[in-house]
This record gives sequence, C-alpha cells and structure tokens, in this order.
Amino acid sequence: MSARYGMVIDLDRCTGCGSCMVACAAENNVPPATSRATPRTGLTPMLVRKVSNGADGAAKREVFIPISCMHCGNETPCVSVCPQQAVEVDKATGIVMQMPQRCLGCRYCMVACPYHARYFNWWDPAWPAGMEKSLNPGVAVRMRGVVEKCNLCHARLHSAMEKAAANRKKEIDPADYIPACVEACPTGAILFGNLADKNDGVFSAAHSPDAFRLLARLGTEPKVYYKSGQAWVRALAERDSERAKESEHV
Amino acid sequence: MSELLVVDRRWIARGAERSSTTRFLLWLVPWVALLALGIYAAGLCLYYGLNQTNMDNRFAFGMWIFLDLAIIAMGAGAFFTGFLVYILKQADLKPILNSAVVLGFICYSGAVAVLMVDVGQPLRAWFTFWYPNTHSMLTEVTFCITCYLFVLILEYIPVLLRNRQLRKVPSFLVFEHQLHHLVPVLAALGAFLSFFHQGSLGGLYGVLRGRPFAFRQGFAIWPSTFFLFILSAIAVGPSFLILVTAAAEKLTGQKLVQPGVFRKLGLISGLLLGVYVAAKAIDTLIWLNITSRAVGFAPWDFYSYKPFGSALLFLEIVPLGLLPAFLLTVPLTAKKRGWLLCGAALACGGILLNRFVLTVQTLALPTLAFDEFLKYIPSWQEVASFAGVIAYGVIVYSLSYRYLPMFGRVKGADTNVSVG
Amino acid sequence: MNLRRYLLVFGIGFALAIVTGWVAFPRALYVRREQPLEFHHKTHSEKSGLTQCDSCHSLNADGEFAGMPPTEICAGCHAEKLGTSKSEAALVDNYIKPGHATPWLVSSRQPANVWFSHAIHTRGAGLVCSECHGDIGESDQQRIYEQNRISGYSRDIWGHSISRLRRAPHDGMKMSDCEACHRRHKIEAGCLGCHE
Amino acid sequence: MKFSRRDLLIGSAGATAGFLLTPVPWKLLGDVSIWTQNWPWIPQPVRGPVETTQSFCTLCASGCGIRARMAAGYPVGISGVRNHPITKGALCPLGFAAHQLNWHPQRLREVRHRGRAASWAEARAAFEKARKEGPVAVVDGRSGRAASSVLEAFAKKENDSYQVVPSVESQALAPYADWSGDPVSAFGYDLENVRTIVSFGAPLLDGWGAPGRFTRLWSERAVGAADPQLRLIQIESSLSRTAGCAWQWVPVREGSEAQLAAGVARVLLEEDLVAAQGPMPQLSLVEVAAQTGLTTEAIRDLARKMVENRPVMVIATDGNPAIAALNVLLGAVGAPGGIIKRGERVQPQAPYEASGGSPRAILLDATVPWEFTPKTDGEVFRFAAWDGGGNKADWLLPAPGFLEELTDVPTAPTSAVDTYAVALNLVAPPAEIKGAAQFLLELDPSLRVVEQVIHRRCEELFHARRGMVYAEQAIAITEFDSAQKFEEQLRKGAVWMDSPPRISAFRCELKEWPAENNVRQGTNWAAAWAPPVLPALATKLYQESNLRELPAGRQA
Amino acid sequence: MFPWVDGFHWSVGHIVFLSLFFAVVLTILSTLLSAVWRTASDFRTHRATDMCWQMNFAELPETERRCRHQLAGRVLSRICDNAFDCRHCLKYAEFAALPVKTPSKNVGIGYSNQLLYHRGHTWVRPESDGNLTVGLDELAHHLIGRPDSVELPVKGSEIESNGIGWRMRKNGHEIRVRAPIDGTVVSTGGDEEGWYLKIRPRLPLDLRHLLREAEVPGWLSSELDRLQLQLSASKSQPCLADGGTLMPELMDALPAADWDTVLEATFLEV
Repeated sequence: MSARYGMVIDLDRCTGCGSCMVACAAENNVPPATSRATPRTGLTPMLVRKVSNGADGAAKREVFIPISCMHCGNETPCVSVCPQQAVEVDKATGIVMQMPQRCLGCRYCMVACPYHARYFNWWDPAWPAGMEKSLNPGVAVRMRGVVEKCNLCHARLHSAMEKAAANRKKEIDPADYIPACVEACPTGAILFGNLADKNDGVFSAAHSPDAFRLLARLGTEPKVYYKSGQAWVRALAERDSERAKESEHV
Repeated sequence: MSELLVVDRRWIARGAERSSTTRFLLWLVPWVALLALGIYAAGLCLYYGLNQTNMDNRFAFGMWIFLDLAIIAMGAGAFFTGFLVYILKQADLKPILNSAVVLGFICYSGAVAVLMVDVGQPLRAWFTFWYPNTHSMLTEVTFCITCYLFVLILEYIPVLLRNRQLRKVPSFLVFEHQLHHLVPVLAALGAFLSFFHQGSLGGLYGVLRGRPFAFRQGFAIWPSTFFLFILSAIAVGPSFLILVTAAAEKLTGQKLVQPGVFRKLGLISGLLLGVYVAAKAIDTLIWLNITSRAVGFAPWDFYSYKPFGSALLFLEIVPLGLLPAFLLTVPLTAKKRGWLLCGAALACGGILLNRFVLTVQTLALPTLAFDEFLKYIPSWQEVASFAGVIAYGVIVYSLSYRYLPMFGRVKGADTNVSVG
Repeated sequence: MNLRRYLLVFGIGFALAIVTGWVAFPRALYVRREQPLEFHHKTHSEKSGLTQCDSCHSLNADGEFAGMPPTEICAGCHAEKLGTSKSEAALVDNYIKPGHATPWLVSSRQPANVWFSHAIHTRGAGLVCSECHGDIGESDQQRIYEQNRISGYSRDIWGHSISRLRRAPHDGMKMSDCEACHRRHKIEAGCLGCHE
Repeated sequence: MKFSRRDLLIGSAGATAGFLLTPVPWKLLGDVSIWTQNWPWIPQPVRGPVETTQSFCTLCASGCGIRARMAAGYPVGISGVRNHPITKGALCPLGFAAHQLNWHPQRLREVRHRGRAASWAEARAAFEKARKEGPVAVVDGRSGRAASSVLEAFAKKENDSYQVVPSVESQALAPYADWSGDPVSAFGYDLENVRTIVSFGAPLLDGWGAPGRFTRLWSERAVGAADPQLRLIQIESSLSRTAGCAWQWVPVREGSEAQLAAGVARVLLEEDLVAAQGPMPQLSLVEVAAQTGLTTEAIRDLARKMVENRPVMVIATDGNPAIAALNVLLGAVGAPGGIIKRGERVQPQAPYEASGGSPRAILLDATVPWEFTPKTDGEVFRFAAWDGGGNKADWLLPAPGFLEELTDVPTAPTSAVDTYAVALNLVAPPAEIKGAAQFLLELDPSLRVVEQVIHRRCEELFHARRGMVYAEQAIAITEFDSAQKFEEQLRKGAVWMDSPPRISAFRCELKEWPAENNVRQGTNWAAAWAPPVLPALATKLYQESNLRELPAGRQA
Repeated sequence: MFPWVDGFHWSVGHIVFLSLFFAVVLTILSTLLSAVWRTASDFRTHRATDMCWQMNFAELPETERRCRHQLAGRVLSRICDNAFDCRHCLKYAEFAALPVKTPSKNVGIGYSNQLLYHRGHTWVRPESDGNLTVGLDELAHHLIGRPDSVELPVKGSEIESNGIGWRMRKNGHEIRVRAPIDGTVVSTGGDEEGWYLKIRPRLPLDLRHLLREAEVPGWLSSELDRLQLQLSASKSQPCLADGGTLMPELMDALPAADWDTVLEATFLEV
C-alpha cells in the first residue's frame, strides 16, 4: 500500500473548543504542563491558534486554526536537516516521523519548521502520583531533551495493521485508523484520509475552491489542508497578502 | 608558596621575561572564578535539562549557537595562517603561527564544549557519527569540527612539547621534531576541513527554506551563505589574531611580533573583507528581490520590526564592512597601529553582527501570516556558561603564553654579538 | 637498552586491558535475576501435551499478543497443587489463588519504545515462533535471566556473545537483528514501523 | 628493576591502546545511550491487552456517551460514541482527559472533619445525632437519578426536606414553569426543529446543554452557506466562541440584554410581526437604543430577522423573564422548534430554598456544584470526589470519582425527548469511597438500593413499550422479549430514547411585560463541568497555549 | 556509518561524504603514527641523542654557542654551527692553523693542560690502557661542591657524546651532565674519586671536538663572566672573591640565586 495520509480542516466549523488538543495529548501520552511551562515551552502536538481580523466592534471576527505537523511531502524541511536521521518521511504512508529515541535534541528541525509544529521536551515528563496508570499502552513516553511532534497517531495505525494481519488482510480498514483529533472534533471539522485516493473524501475536499494550505509557496507540499468560505481567512495562507499586513500585530 | 614559585620559574623558558608568579596568579584568579561559575551553570543545564535556559520552542536556538558561530569564525585564523605559512609559503608569518594555533584550539574546543551543553541529549551525540544524515549541514559541521579539533590538537602538541621541562624528556623532543616535520600535512588537512565546516555553518541557515529570512539560492548543493561564511571567516580570522596579539602585547608590555606581521595580516584581512562585503551586497540584493519574493515574503516584512530595522543591514555592510576593509588596506591608515587595530576590531564586530542577525533575527521574525514577532533574553545560566568558555580561553592562552614558545624564539633577544 | 623495557611495560598494560575488557567486563556488566517460579517448557509439552506455543501464548481477536499466559490458563491444571515442589506451592498460593499475574522476567522482552506485532510476523508473514525464539519451547531447564546493569535490558537483546561476532542462531534481538531479517526479505518499515 | 614514573606513563598508554580493542568503551557508549532512552524515572505505560467498553460521562447532567479504552482495569483513553442519539460522539474538551481525574492530587480519599482526618463511623454518628435533634436537608445537584430517588425517599421518611440545586440550563426554563405551573424539569428546547435561534449570551457552542447536541446540529445546518437552514443570532457584549461562529453577532452593551429583549418585543408588536397582541413593554425604542448601544434601526432589523424564517426560539443564560417573555410573544412555547413539554414521566422537585426550615444538618450530594454553599447554622455534610478547596463544609466525605459508581443517566436538562441510560462502575474505587445514597442506605437499610431502582425503572420503560434503544444500531424497544435483555443492553452502554413527544401547546399567561433586570454575565467555559478540578491535560488549553483562560476557581 | 548499520544509503552523496570522512581520519591517524614510528626508529638507530642535542643547541643563546677559535682568540667572533662537533667542521683545520693570542690575565680558576675539556664542563683524560677517564671540571666543582646524590650509568652501558653522561642532585636541582665522548662505561667513580666514569671509547677514537690548551682559559673566563652576570642579576652578594678566584660550594653559599638558569647555562641545557 502507498497512501498519502492527510487532513482537510474546515475552519468555518472550528469553534475553538480545544477538544482536539486534549484528545491528542491523551492519546499520545503527552505530559501535562509543569508549573513553569508557558505557551512557548509547552507540548501541544495539536495546537489551536486564535486569529482575529484586526477589526474592532461589530466588524471584529475571529477564526481558530488547528495546527499540527503538516507532514510536508516535498523538500520536507525537518527531514533534510536532522543530523542523525531521527526524522523521516514514511514511504508507505507519507507520514513525517519523529523518532524521540534517536533524537539528540539539537532542535535544528524546530528552527527549520515554518509552522512551529515541533516541540521540545524542556522538562522530564511527570504526572501526578498514580496517573501513569492512565497512560496509553500503545505509545512510549518521551524523555526530557528530545523533540516530538504529531506522528498522526501512529499507535492507531499500528493496531489497525495488527488487526488487519490478525484477520489475514493485506490492507487496513480505514475505519480502524482515525487520529484522535479527528475523532474528537465535535463539529466534524477535521476530515482525514488518503490524499492519494481519488475516491477518498479528503481528495475532493482538498481540491475544493475554498481549500488552501499555509505557506504553500514555500513549496513544501504540506498534507494538511484548510478550508474556509471567508476570504479574509483564506488570505491567512500567505504572508504578503494585504490581510496579513493588518494581522501581524494581532 | 616559595615551592610554587620555584616550580613556576622552572617551567618558564630560560631567559624569557615573564611577570612574577604572584602577579600571574592574581591575573588568573578572576578568570578561574568565572570558569568555575560557567562550569556550575553548565552543570545546571546538564542536570536539570535545558529548561534552565530561556530558549523555547520558537527560539529553539539561542545565544549559544550565535556565539558558537562567531567564535568559530574568529578561530579561522588558525587554519588560514597555517595555510598561508605552509601552503602559500609566507614564511614571515611564521612567528605568529603558534599563537594562531593555540587561539584556534581554544575557539574550537570551546565551541564544541558549548554545543555539548546545548543539545538535549549529549550522551547520544555519537549517533550523529553512527547514523549520519549526510544531507544535513549540521552533520557536515559536526564531522568537520570534530576532525579539525583533532588536527588542532596535533598542531598544538609540538608547541606543548617545546616547554622547558617537557623538552628534557628525549622521546618528547624527538617526537616533537618528527611531528613538526609533518605539520604541513596537518595544515593542508585543516584548510580542507575548515573550508567545509565554516561553509556548512553558513549553510546551516541558508538551507532553511522554511525561514525565508535565512534561505538563499545555492550554487551546487550549497546555498550562497556557505561561501559567504568561508569568505567572512578567513577575512576576520587574521583581524582577530591581530587583536589578540595586540592585547597580549599590551598586557605583557613586550614586543611579541614585528609590526610587519600585523601589517601583512591586516592587508590580507582587509582585502578579503572587501571581497566579502561586495559578495554579501550582491547576495542580499538577489535574496531580497528574487528568492524571498518568490515565496511570498517582501523586504519590508523582514525589516519592519524594531530593533531589527534596515539600519542593521546598513551597519553590517558599511561601517562594519567597507570601513574596516578600507582601514586595513589603505597604507595611510594601515601603517598606524591605532587605525590598524581599530579596523581589525570593526571587522570582528561586523562578523559578530552578521552571525547575530542570521541566528537570532531569523528566529525572531514571523513566518506564518498570523505569527507575532518574538523576543528572547538569555538566562543567566546561558550567559554564565558562555562566560565560562571565554574564561577557559583566557586561561589556556595565558598559560600557553607563559610556559610555551608562542611567538617564535623568545631567547636571543638578550644577545648582541656581532657574528664574524 | 631501555626500548625493550618500554615495550615490555607497554605490553603489560596492553595485556591487562585486553583481559579486563574481554573477560571481566562482560561478567561485571550483567546481573542475574531469579525467576519467580521454576518452569520448564519441556515438561509442559510432554506431560500436559501443550505442544503448540499458542495454547498458552495466544493472540486475541484484534491480533494483540497476550504475552505471558494469564494465571487462569495455569489454573486450568494447577488449580490445586500438583506435586509437592516449593515452586508449585508458590504458584498456587501466591498467584493462582489470589489471581495475581506471575511476574515473569521475560528474556525476549523488548523495551517500551519498541512495537513488535506477533500477529503481523506470524499470521502476516508466516514466521514460526522458533525463527526468533529458537528452541525455547523444547528447553528442559529454566532460562537464566541476565539484566544489563546500565541499560536494564535483558542480555538476550544484545545476545550472549559480547562481541556479537560468533553468535549462535537466535542469539540476539537487537534492532540490527530485526533489520538484517527485514533486509533479507526486502521489507521496508520506517522508524515508526517498529517503534512507538 | 624499579618502577619509575615513566613506566607508569608507558603502561597506561598500553592500557589505553588495549582498551580500545575491547568492547568496554564501545559497549558502554551504547548502553549509556540506551539508558537515556529508558530513564528509570520516566513512567512508561503498562503493556497488555486493551479492551473497549461503552458507558456515559456522569461528570455533568448531559450524560454524554463515551467509549473507554481499558488496560489493566483502568481507562487509558476516552472518546465519544458516534451513535449516541443526542451527543452524537461529541464530548467537551475536558471529557477527553476525564480518565485522569481519579488521580488528581486533590482527590478525596478519606473522610475529613474540619480539615482533619476522620472515619465514616464518626461521620455517621454525627449525622444521626443531628438528625435526632431536628430535621435535616438532603440537597441533590442532579435530580431524577436512581440515587436521587434514594436521597428523596430517605428525606420523605421523616419530615426532612429533599431539595435540588437546579442546573444553569434549567434555571433558564424557570419562567415558563412559573407562568404555566408545570415543573421546570418538564421543559426542553426543541432545537432539532428550530430554524432561527436568538441567543441572549448563552454559550450555545461552548458547552451549553449536551456539548454534542447543538454543535453537531450547528455544523450540519448552520455552517458555510450565506443563508443557512439554521440561523444563529448571538446577542452578547463580547465576541465569544459562539458569537464568532454565529450567523449574526449583535454586540450589545454589557448587561443590557433584557432591555434589548424589550426593544425587540416592542418592534414585534408595533410592526405586527407576531400574532400576539401584548403586553407592550414600557421602554421606548429610543431608550432601548440608548441603553444597549445599538441604533434603533439595528433593533428593528434584528426583530425582523428573528421572524424571517420560523420557527424561531430565544435562549437565555438564566431565568430572566424579560427574555423568556420574547418566546411567548413569538409563540415559541409549546410549539415545534420552541420550548416544549417533554413526556409525562416527570416528578416535580422542590428547588433549593435557603429558608427550608432550619435544618440541623445539610447533606450535599456529590452532584451539587462545589461553589454552592448553603445558608445554614446546621452541620454541613459534603460528599465530593475532589476537594475544590476553600471549603466551608464541616464534613468532607469521599465520593466515587469518574466511572467509579453504578448510576443511571436520566434526561439531560435541555433535551427535547426523554432518554435513559445506565453507567456501570467500570473502575474499582479506592477504599474508603462511598456515595451519598450508599451512606444513607447504611443509615436506613429499608430503602431500595440504587441497583434495584435502576432495575425497576428498566422494567417500567420496557412495559411502556415506547421509544428506541440506540446500541450498535437502533432497535425498537418492542423488539426486546424481556426486561432483562433490555437492561443488559443498557448496561452495555446503549441509550433508550423516547419516541418524539406530541408537541402540545401549553398556556403561558403574561399579565404585563416583566421588569428588565440584569442578566448574569459570561458563564465561564468550564461552567458546565461539575467537578471542582480540571483534568491534568487541561493545561494544554490555558497554560501551554492561549486558547482559553484559566476558569475562575478551578485548576488542573 | 557502515553498510550494516541502520541509515546507510548507497547514494552518491552518502558514499562521497563518508569516504571523504574516512580519508581524513586515515590521514590524521597515519600522520600521528608515522610521527611515533619515526621517533621510535630514531631511538633504535641511536640518532635520538644527537637529534636532541642538535635541537637544544639550536635553542642555546648565541653567547653560549661561541666557536672555540673565538675563545682561543684565533678569530674575532664566530658562532659555532656544528653543535660543538668539530669533527664535522669544514673550517676546523683552517682556523686551527691560525696563531693563538695567549690570554694575559689569570683566569682565576684552575685547569690543566693535560686534560681535554668538553663545553658541558667535563674533562677527558686518556689512560695508558686506552680507556678514557671523565670528570667534572673545577668550575662545575666550585658551583656544586659535594653533590647530594649521583646517578651513574651501569657498567657496560653505552654513552654518547652530548647525551646525558650522568645525573647529580644538589639542593633539589637535578644536574644532567653531558657526556663528552661516545663509548662504553667500564667503571664508575664519584665525587670522592675525583672522576666519574672510565670509558672504553668507540673506535676510531677522535677527540678533536674537545677544548685544549689555549682554548680552555678563554672559554673558562667567558664562562666566569656569564656566571658573574647571572649571579649578580639575582640579588645576591658578590660571588667572586678578590683576585677573581671563584669561592667554593657556591650553590650552598648563595641559595637565593636562580640556580636552574645558572646550571642549565653551565651544562648546556636549554
């Protein structure tokens, strides 16, 4: 199988509730914040960012933009920079994989990522006493001093593959592999699937006129698409658009 | 104390004029204290992790990387002087070679030490060698710097073995002799390695297509910054050498090298700096008008955030680029020691600023349309660790100066016999 | 002439290092740990006719490997003490009666960050157990569990030969061993194909 | 020959050379880095088979359907149940980390009396003593549960009082109860049939009612199109999540919602946009404009938009009569897509009143919001799974935590149809844990235990032969051949849902236009969340990102 | 890193990179090893001692490298460029023929015309049995007086001229006396005996490089001048008694002086 897993996120549907962030953290054994953690030192493989159109009063509008690893498909910035092959694009799935056990924590990949979708474990992961019993058995806890990011809920792909093999099937059942954030979204704003499959829902969604990608002109071919009926939201894709100028200081 | 005094005297070359033991110790005290503080701070970072620093997910590289890039550029004097002396046969620079080697050794070992603290998992550093990703500039850097550090050690050994006491061991003396014969090989090797890692340090940022402020078009597989860094490094290396030697002369109150040497170094530095500034200007124009435009970033976008205004760009190119180039080359100024030193200082400042802009401004600037401009102030642990490296450098240099023949034959100055 | 003497001294240092490195070090590196119970595969395959591995080590519906058999399976025969051995008593009293799982020390246990699916390798790729586990099924005495003092891994992961040069078949379950087999069979699995 | 310093030097040189040819440096290098990959102080999950069970989140009245992945007897992951008829697989952001709550540092694990450790025996003795001295009050936070019936039955035995602290949502329904004489718990919002919703600051898209119910509805009918099937008009002073997603956002001056309602009412009546004739509010449109900070034209426009595509419904944050009155004017009471009366099986409950006699003791069930503090001189017995801090209760009694007790899930406050479900006790609670019902049952063994009540209710539902059971697929209750089968199905996580009620108009008398008193402002985003603490991972929302602010009086 | 290690790719870039790396590593190693190897072979072929002497000689201040002919007054001023080994000096014969200017003034320290002197302040006396006796000269003797300890080579061991003949300790200073000639040690004496070594010289015997007759007083007086200079530099009382005779046991007499420097200059150390 040679899939290209990706997402199409309908920003008009996103209410910014944050379910995806929590579900993602729970699924991937991301530790809760230490007392000193801030938005800039936190661990949020899925992060919902709040962006305003810069207007005031009745004209003011806000949009919530969920940002995870974009799983860039071309010239993937983080892959080429990693000195010891701790990052790679999986041939079979197109998932950009981060290997915490191989990582030496040089953070070069974080510098390389234009989406700031990579996070460094500044602290030793810690849970309140006993809470480690609530950890997801499918995912190994990362250690301090390494970089982590969205692996597209790889543990779920594992169990899907295992289930398929157990039933002597070659291909996985798409219903068995749905990332936590997609599953969690109360408004179904996140569409997940195989972008290489023309019959898949994401394919058509990704090619709809309202669809766009962030910083597409960098040419990194991200596999996370966004979608909005509002022009000012679509204008957030690139930096040099008129809209962007106003929004900088928001 | 008297014991120490005797020992100290015994290790100083016969006939060399050195300050009294007590004065030397007094000089060392503050530096040793600083070094101790640095080691403590670094220890904190290693034990508790990098949460001790003020770096964060958005400012993943901080002050350490900036200064590493800077001091490695300064250290370029080592390989470049070696290259001039042994490959281009500029014998008149030989007197300053030893001090260049020591300086290089200090800069590189210091940089490597800081890098070891800067990574989250130092104990896995060898992974880079075992599972190298040869596409990564950082791999190139790591390999070259490590190899070159060994080269520097090999170049340092002969200087070390010529110490008054060590040379009394016959095998040491003979080994020094034999190794010294092979130094040209090492010099060539050093030139080769330095060429690549000075370059790949520039490549480090130049390849970041995700950071349009740093991204540059490449010749061959390397972005333009690769070559700019080589050029700037060899341009500033000699200037730094001048500054340090001058400082040493001031502190010791001795004449260490002939003025001719300074003049020559200054000239080389100035010429190369001129070439560099020209190349840099062209590169900047291409980048601003073609490279970054193509991916949707306009010049005003890079320079509309204080304090990173376009003034910084001007400062880097004119007062810290053209001006020193001028001061160092034009005989009128180059002849005057004061102007020469001033030029060298400005040149070093320019490269410092360049490295700062490339490392810090790149990360401070937004990439996404809804990103904000970021600030970052290093924590005391970061500052202290680096100050420790500076102290380490001063200590090593002082010891080397006191006990080793750093500037050619120190003896003979006291002889005045007409040779028949 | 001194040179000969230097060579001698050098040689002595050299030899000492070699000996400590190759003989003393491996002994010092690993610590032996006691299994909770005496257990022989052979006895079970012969006496109770449990000849198939999966009669105890089974896969569940989703293909998850159950690992060590749950105590219920042991209880199938050992509900009451068979025989009078100390370990028999321990099994029944400490584990079966209170229904605790037996804390076996598993020599082939991979670390937490490794994801190995028995379903994929047996049902998917059609490997048989012995291809990785050797003839543990016929062993008539207990596997000695040796633990690496530093990494905490079982010695079986690295393999028993410290140099990994002249290794017995099935000796060693390092990543490189997995890779070697994958390379032989031209199976590509990225990092996260086998890691969590 | 004697051993000189030189020999030592040469010997160690030999040793160094030798060591490089042994495994020592290389193996150590490897093992040390493996050690960094398995640092003993970093917790790793227990490995083992994972099974999935279906149940319900009982942390608030919504009773969202959850699927819990269980490993070694503990939940390791929570997700929504897609085929739940009401919540449709949605949960609130906190629900996804609810399984961490049982290990929250503030978890109550022992009886505490005025800050010091005590025993159940002492607590029981104290309660009985108080009860001998005079009446006690049993306060319930979530009525209609089997446990509630136990509390109620206990209270009814003697002349003790059983009182209920109504939820935020049901408070908003209070006016209709006053006007019609029916109990609050009889009413629900018929969201499924409405085409225009005018919300006076209600956080409809941020945890109002059952999180899944309206958000799903909204995402299916309201998103994208310029003229959606479902128009959401949000009247709110600030750009809240709901306002941001609304079809139209009307920014009014803070606290002037009621006045705006009056203004809108005036327009509706003056322009005969509604059938009703009165009563006419006192406020003139100009006054309203002045107070709300809107133009009169904006208000007229709003009124017209409201009736543009019907049915229309007005939703308030609290029991402000002026806003409720709008629904009466719009004829949205007792009509499809309006405030409707649910099925028959509702028993009236006395809402909590402070002057409920002067009870010697007040027993607060764990479902009573932590913020609720009774005005009393009696002893307060407070059941809670988590210590919210700053507490005035004399007795803190450790109650079961998440998924730790068997309970049933009655209809959610805002629901338009009756539902019934059973949440099993999937997790073994720590020792010392006891629910209020259990506590009272020990005092009075003659009461019917929760399990029996649930059993009884299942039988009632089964014999009523009404509604559907939503398991893997929906099954009509008539297809079950016995009450046991039905109950088993529920215990597996299925939901019973009544067949849609016959919408019957009911009389709401409006003598004159109610006074426009102020509306409660901004209920914070975790208001619907009953526990006084947040799951550890909530830090992702308010500390590790700027998505939300730390809700008042709560922390992870 | 290697084909059997994870992450190795048979791609051009990868191969080029790694081969360059290994080339560099090999160069570094071979440089180091060849240096070691050549050092060892220098010792095997007895070149080491001479090399050390050559290197040290090169580092000596010019005042200590004066040619014997200058000392004898045959030439005005000349710096030796054969490391004091006149056996290889092309000009030796030519200069030796020149007339000697006999020194007028009394040197102020004893020496004998029967003895041949080495610049390291040892003398050599040919014996009837063809062996050579080696001892310390007056000046050295005056400086050191009774050594605290003497470390002589074992009988039968080889010594080489300008190599270390024997070691002495005095007041915590190690004194390494350079051997004046090559040969085999046949017997050892000491301070009491007045001589230190009896040597069977390596043949053919050539003692041309040793100072004799007229050269000696010139050399000694210049040595005394140096001594004077060095000792007065160190703030200590005058060391030459009236009449310019050197007072004995100088090291004990003037402990304050910088004896390391004095001794190194005296025994041709750097």
